Amino acid sequence: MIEHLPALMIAVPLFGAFTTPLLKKNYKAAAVWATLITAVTLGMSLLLVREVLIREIMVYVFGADKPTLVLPSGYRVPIRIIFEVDAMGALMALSATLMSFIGALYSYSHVRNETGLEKYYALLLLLEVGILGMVLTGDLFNLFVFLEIAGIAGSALVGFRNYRGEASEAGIKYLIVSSVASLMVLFSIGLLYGEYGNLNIAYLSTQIGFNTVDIIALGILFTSFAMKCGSVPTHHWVPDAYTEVPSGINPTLLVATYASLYALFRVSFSLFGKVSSEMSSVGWIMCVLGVLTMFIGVTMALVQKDVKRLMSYHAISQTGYMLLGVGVGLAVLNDPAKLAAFGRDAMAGGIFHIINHIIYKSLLLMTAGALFYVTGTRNLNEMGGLARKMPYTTVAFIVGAAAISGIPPFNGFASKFLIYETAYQLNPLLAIFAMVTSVLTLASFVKVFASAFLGPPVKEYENVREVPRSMVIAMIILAVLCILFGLFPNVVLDKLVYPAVDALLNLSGYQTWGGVL
Amino acid sequence: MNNVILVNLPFIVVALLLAVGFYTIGFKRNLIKVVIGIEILEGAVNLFLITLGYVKGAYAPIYTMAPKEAVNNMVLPTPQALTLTSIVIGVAVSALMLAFAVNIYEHYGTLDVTKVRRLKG
Amino acid sequence: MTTLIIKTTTRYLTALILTFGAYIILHGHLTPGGGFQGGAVFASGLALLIVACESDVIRERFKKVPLSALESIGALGFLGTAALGFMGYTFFKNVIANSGFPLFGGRTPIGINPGYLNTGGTLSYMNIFVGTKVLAGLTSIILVFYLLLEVRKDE
Amino acid sequence: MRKALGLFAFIGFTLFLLVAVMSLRPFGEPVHTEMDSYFIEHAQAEASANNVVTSIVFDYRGFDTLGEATVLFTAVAGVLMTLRRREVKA
Repeated sequence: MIEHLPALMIAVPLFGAFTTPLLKKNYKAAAVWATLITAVTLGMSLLLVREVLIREIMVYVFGADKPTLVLPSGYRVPIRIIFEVDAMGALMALSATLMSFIGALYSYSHVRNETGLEKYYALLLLLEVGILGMVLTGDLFNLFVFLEIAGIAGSALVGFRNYRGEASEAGIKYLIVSSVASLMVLFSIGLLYGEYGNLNIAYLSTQIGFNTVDIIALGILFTSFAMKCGSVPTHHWVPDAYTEVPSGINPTLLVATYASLYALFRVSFSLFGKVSSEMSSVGWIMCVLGVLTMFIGVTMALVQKDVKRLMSYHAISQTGYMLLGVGVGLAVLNDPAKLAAFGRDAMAGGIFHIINHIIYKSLLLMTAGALFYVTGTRNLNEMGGLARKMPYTTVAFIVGAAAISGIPPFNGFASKFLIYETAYQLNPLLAIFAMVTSVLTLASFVKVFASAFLGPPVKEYENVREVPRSMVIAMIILAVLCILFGLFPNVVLDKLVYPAVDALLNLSGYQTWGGVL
Repeated sequence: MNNVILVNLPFIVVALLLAVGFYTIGFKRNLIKVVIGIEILEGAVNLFLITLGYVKGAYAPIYTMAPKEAVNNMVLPTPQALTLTSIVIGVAVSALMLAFAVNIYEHYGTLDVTKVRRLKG
Repeated sequence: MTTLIIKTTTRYLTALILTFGAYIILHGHLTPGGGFQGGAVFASGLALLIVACESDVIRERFKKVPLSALESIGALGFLGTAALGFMGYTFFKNVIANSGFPLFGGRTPIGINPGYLNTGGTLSYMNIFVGTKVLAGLTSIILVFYLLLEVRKDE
Repeated sequence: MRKALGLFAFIGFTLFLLVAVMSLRPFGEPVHTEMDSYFIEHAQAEASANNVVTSIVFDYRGFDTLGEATVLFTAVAGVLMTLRRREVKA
């Protein structure tokens, strides 16, 4: 049964999503059912990670006689949809399932007073399905379909609070951005199909010769995925969407954003990996985009009054670190000496930062949701003195803020340090910008802490109490993960991150479907 | 040159349609018109996929009651299947966008994107 | 919108449109069409029915139709048919095709043929499930927009 | 100023798109058809369908169709959720 795992990763949450709307009468049952399904999926993704670490690449061919029958007998080209799971995809799948579980747990209390909850949980599961499909697939058109699922489910959830006009506004903004981006992805898939007559990423990567059509397709793919992961020229949808979405969805929506980043990496390293010498300029573009993203994000964050909006701008700025880290790796891809010296470590920093950022930013956004839950406002100027009233939330916030600012014993430090060190070796200027951003981040979070948790207690909030148990548990799990990842970064790096980096760099393994040929 | 344009006319129409779609999204202020712009993009991409599958002088890829010449002379079927998928996705996206537009009109009383901007900064 | 012309046309056309939709769904593996297209035709017939009646009548009539459940059932059936492949093969393996199974399991002759309905294997089952799902989904979208319009008119 | 800049970018993008489609292979003469000819040759034997497109939609690329059905399901859930009766939190 273990060889069917990649297909079950999609089928099980999909089954959950299709059955959840039937529980219309009883929202509690829907919540419990969704939590159960996400927990089962989390267990399966742990199994998947273990399996992938042993086999390096897991291949699943849909509709063939055997799961590993990539090519039909006597044929040179793959014809069916193939799931190709390597360590990078498994890592993203693990974060997606973990964050969906945390989000479902947190939502149980957070949105219990709202209506339409059976749809909410169904859409949460569908968002998870979309991300899982994007990170596991080895087929370009399949990637497009799951990109659309994630985009539609995400934007519907952004507009969940339909009694607020801002929510619908943020929702349609996100939907317009994601549908334009995915239509352009489809256009470039069409270009590649017209040129090479196939849709399989691994097969296409052996054929690509970097003529005009390929360059144009690469440009459109790069722009579209950068647009969807909130990189700088088109980052305007990020703060709106993250602010308006219910906090229980924030973790999953973050992973959805980074699934686009994953697709960007997959396009750069696998689809166009054969032409690595031309890709170094793309790597430089990625580095510069990363620096711009982190700097503009953090400067916009400094002036915000709304606590969730402030954190959303920090999410933009942290995306810059990931682009920088992986961009450094891409820039030296065709130079084995430099790649071994610092390129591989830079990529490890960038990818490790994805996980770390997903964990601590979810934690922070969830504490912001907790503040909203008890006070009913997100304006920092109206809060104050909540530290005494909400001890668990305060501790969770401190852990998250320390992690995002890169203070040593927490997980943000481990990945940021790797990025500084390696970016310095490519160009010192890049590292300096990254460090300045980090200092500004710290300043901004000190401000939040002072105005929300410290200071004189505000009269209206005299009777507030700690948030309900399920929200506390969800936050504590993430806080513990923050500390564990910070204390033992080497374990995570060796077990999860370096295999993922090697999987991205191992093009020949990807092209032969893990050697099943 | 003239010949190249005439032969590739479907592809050029696709490019122009894409341009029209982007113009509508970028320069129109009414939200419904923006939705129409996305629909135009959708149509352009679907048209592109279908034109990729065309083979000169070939028949539809269906064996039921087909003429004798159709055997081994059929247009490429994959783009048609992809287009089918993409059409349904387009319907889904536009339905959701119109639902959001209804909600926005309820709250703000207008569909002008320059006036519907509470979320700023 | 409920003029005499629309009402009379609807009375004669709806049955034809619904039959045509069912035909397209059932013959998806033989002629142009399939579950999605047939479901859309079927839903357009129902849409004609919706716009031709007063909203109170529509509300009363569709209260008993479990559209949401129908959609879930269609989707689950599709998923279940695909999961049949887990029995020894892979997800989405067409296990019924050419197997001699009494319903849709007949053997398709190779080459040009007049088309036999009892073929297609899981394809035909999937067509039916997807058709159900699409007609329920599109009808509920149309219904919710239409009822919204009527509510606005009252206020 | 801003509008002029936008117009300039728009014209540039249009030219880019024209270059993209002009550099593609000529219309109606596909070069690599290995995948599609496999479908045309084997659809009747493997998928038991006279309609090759249906055999691709539900068999060879059936998983895409599951995704497509899911997209429609998602959109219906989203529309019903967005237009549900508005109730401000109690």
